[in-house]
Amino acid sequence: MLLEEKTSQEQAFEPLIVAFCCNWCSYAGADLAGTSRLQYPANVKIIKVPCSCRVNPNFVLRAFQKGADGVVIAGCHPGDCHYSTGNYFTRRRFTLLMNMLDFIGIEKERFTVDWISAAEGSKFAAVMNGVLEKVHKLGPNRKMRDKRWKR
Amino acid sequence: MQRIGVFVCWCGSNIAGTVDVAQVAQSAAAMPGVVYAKDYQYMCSEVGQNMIKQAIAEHGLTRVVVASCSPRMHESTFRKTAAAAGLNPYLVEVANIREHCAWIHKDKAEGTKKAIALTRAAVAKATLNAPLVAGESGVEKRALVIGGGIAGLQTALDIADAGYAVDIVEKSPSIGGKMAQIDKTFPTLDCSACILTPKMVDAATHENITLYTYSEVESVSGFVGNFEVAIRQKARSVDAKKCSGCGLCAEKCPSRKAKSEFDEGLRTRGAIYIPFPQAIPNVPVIDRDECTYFKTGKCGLCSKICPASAVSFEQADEVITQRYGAIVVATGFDMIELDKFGEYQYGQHPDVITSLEFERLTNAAGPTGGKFVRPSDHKKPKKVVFVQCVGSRDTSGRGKPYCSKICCMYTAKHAMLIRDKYPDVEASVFYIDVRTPGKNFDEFQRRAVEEYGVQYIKGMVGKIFPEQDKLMVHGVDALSGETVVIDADLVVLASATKAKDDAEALGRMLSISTDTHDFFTEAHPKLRPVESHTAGIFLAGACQGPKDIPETVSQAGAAAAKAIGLLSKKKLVTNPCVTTVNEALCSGCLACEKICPYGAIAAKTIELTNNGVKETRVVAAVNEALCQGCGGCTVACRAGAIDLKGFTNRQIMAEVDAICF
Amino acid sequence: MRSGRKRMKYSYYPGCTLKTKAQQLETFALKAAALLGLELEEQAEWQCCGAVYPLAEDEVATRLSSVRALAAARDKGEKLVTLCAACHHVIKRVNDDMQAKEELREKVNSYLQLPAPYLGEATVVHYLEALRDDVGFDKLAKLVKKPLAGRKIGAYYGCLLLRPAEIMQFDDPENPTILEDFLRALGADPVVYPGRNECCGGYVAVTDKEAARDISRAVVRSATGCGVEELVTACPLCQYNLAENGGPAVKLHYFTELLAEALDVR
Amino acid sequence: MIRTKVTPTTQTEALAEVLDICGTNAANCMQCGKCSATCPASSRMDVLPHQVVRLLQAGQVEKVAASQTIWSCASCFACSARCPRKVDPARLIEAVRLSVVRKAGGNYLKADAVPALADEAMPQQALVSALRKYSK
Repeated sequence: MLLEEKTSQEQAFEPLIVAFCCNWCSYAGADLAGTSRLQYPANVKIIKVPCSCRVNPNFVLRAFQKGADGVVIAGCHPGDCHYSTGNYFTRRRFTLLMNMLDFIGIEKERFTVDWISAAEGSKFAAVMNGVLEKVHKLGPNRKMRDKRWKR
Repeated sequence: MQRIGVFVCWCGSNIAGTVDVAQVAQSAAAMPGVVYAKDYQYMCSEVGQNMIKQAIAEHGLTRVVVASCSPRMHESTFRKTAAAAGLNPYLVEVANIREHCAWIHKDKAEGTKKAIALTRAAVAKATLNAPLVAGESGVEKRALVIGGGIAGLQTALDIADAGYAVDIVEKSPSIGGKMAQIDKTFPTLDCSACILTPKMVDAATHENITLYTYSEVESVSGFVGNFEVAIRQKARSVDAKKCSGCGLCAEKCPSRKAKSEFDEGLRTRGAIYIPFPQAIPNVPVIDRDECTYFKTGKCGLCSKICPASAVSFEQADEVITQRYGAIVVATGFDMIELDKFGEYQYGQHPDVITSLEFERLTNAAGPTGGKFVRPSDHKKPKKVVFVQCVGSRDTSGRGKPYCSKICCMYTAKHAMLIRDKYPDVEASVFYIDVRTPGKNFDEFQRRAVEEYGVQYIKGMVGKIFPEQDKLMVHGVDALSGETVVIDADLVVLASATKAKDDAEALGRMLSISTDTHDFFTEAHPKLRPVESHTAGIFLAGACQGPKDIPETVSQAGAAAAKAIGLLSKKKLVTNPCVTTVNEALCSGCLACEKICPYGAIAAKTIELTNNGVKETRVVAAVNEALCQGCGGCTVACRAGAIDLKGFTNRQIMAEVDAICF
Repeated sequence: MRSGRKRMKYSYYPGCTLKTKAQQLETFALKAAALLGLELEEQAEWQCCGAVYPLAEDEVATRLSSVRALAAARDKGEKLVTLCAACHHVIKRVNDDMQAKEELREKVNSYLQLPAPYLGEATVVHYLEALRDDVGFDKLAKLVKKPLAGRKIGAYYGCLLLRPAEIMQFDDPENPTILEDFLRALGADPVVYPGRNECCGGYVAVTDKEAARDISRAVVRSATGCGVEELVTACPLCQYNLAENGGPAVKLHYFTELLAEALDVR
Repeated sequence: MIRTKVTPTTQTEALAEVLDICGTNAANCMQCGKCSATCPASSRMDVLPHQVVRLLQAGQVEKVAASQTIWSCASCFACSARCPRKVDPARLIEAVRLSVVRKAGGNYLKADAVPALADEAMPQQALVSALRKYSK
């Protein structure tokens, strides 16, 4: 690829971030970010789940397969889970997934698990901006996207 | 193939301002399964809702997608709309294109693109939605009120008057709370005790009310309509059934070192004590940290002299478990510590006091018997300086960034009362802004200035320099631009209010959220001010944010009304988004059982016929009444046999696919 | 030195005034240090700290001498110890800048071209902090030979050691206790008075003597009002203002003078 | 004329310069006046610290630059330490002072005036400080 072409492609790189947000804290935090008119890039698209522990690692892998450049799971702060202990499961499960992603060559930085409460609209925006920044540095996710990837 | 209708809301200009709604509708029309797409100004309005109903009928829609505000806002609205048109309400999906899109992006092209993606995800999910039927659960006809101050008392009385049983759990030995400590109330100056004590008596004697004083909530489980609460009743070391409340023990107790909580430490109390004369119950309590008998095994005087032999050193804590349909949190507030404000000499000089101490100091039943004297030398002060906003509206980290709301009024009250009783005493008030919104509030504060001659000075006090028997108060009059010094005899600091120190822990126990200052968060700041985010748990009074008595009482009434509304229901509709087990796939490993926080999953033996042979097998079974729908078990299932209704694996995968389209 | 006692080594930054007008502050500090097991090695070729911390964000040059001193301490792997309150204030705040302000850090380092760039690694302590935290006031009290009993001594903190508290991390800025604890260790019964953390007038004394007089007299009045007869200071400029402009009502000492007196090394 | 009507604005170059120098701003101030109340040098100030902040909020840097206040501040940081709103009046005043002395002929204290002002006991710490604060 010509360097020129490459740079122009990089400039045009519009990462796609899929964010799984728990209904009680992080989805509400995202709502609060909206109500407070905090800006974060449109690349982030949110899927509502009842609890972060509903997120099956398969969903994350599916997103990467389908060409997502970054995936975020956001839940209530440890100790504040609406379902008492759901986010503890999330924490353990995704520590493992993180290792696995690393093992199969997906940069760990593409995948974030964070705790965002319903009162933390600004944290929501900050986390999303942070993820975007990291993914921008890494460039497009080329390793895992499969033939179903269309863009 | 589904017949899906997509309805794109403008939300006035809220969405239409940054999202090309017409284009969203147009794109939606081309999505698989969509047979109808329309945009409209206000989908949630009656016209909008009728539009949806009509489309369902006319186009034979089998699924409805509304692209609008957050589902937390109007999902239930649109579900009702669909139900009214004969569609199962759970066949409705909401794409959040306001909070998650229009409000956070400025670029219209980008916003439109994202709105289309979110709509596509909702359409994909809706395609796989299944009709769900909500179950039912009963309602325990009993309410728990946590906190026995004016907020809790009012709530409990209102609920009890409606005919429901109420338990009040109060941490301290007596009900009454902060209001019992206050001398007079603004803006009418009626005596606090005169209006509070009758309510305390009413609560104590009400046939539907049970008091648990000196008690704390220890654990909470269950859900709306069916909470199970363990209450720890701490050992009073006095048998309440035997005690006649004569007070002899408290009078004779030789230990006199403990500071009276009720009198804000301005006088001491015995190790066995009744917090204040009007306390309810009028039963003493032994402070075991102070009691000589508990510390050394000697003394025991109270036990010897008690005419009713009510003192019981052996008494132990008791844990009571009770079921409740509704819980009202009314735990109140505290004042901040002033140790970070050394420049005001609080704690360094006895004549610098807080406003709450001033209430006790001027109270006829207070430590000075109502005689207006200063703590250091018991002389009557000639000049009193009040400082407002000590720690309120303070972003420096020493105080609280919010306005404490009550200080402007009580300071005006204090200054006015002094000038009224002792016209020879000068009263000055340093303030940043006077904030007196409220019925007859501003008039009240102006009366302090105009009729009672209180000197109001706009400006803060920089530092107080004790000099001989005076407190030299160095301040500023920001309006005239003069620096000011007053040789005061007594300085009263209006310290900021704060949430109770244990509010966050209680919130965690109840699964209700607290804000950054540990005040409990209401479900909606405007439209659901007395509900918490957790169904069946309501908020009353200053535990939700600083407030005065009138506001607390009205909020208490509102919380009571909400609780009564809940208790009056025969049945509650449960969340149908619960997990379900595909028995054909289930291997009976019961990994799901172990992670369920609600104990909703149990083993079940089923009989089946395998090639004509009857055999039994163990599978997991979900108790739908207990399942709260977190979905944690679905991930634990190795066979993929357990799935969450409303958020099935296929539905979420479809959303992922649609977003990554 | 008696054997068995742990010796603590410090990189010592004296500052200009200690070599001229405030020699007592240094002399007695060094004498006492020798007895207390504090080894203060004076930095080679130290330069004036600039006396005032540059509040302007865009000033780089005025911070350089402090950074040189800090880097020297870092290179030796020792804590940098100061005696003069002004030097302490300037160096401690510049160190904080070097930790917290990336742009400034880059500018300073590209200007100084040190063998290893300075990134705020050094720890700056005042002599009093070394006494409190490294020696311990309990231990100091045991070494006192001539307790200062019966004297009405007040501690004067001034501004520079205390403020801004979040950076200086010296003591509670409104209710400090370190000097009083120090005096108590020396056997004195310190008098607490409200003016002890108020300004002496500082450099205003140069251009407006009247003003400096008003300001330092307020401090002295506050002290004498509470019965103080002697004041201890930790800053040559405070000492000057209180002595020259504050009036003759109190006797003034550097805190190290009383330290040496109590340890009987004066 | 004793006074003229002013138009409050934050869009002045002079204000931008001052805010640039100090890297802080005055918007947090709610005019409680605690800085003025606590300032030990206020007796010499024609414009009190809280008024300095207010004038800067309104973009009127010239009034502050022409005041005695900027020369009377002793940088004792009492104002900044006690401010409930994290405003830093000492820094704002320093910035205005610098905006004056950094200009040609802006020195308040000239080096050749020092011998006459110094006395026998005055430590050089005082002189260095004064020169740093009052001249460039």
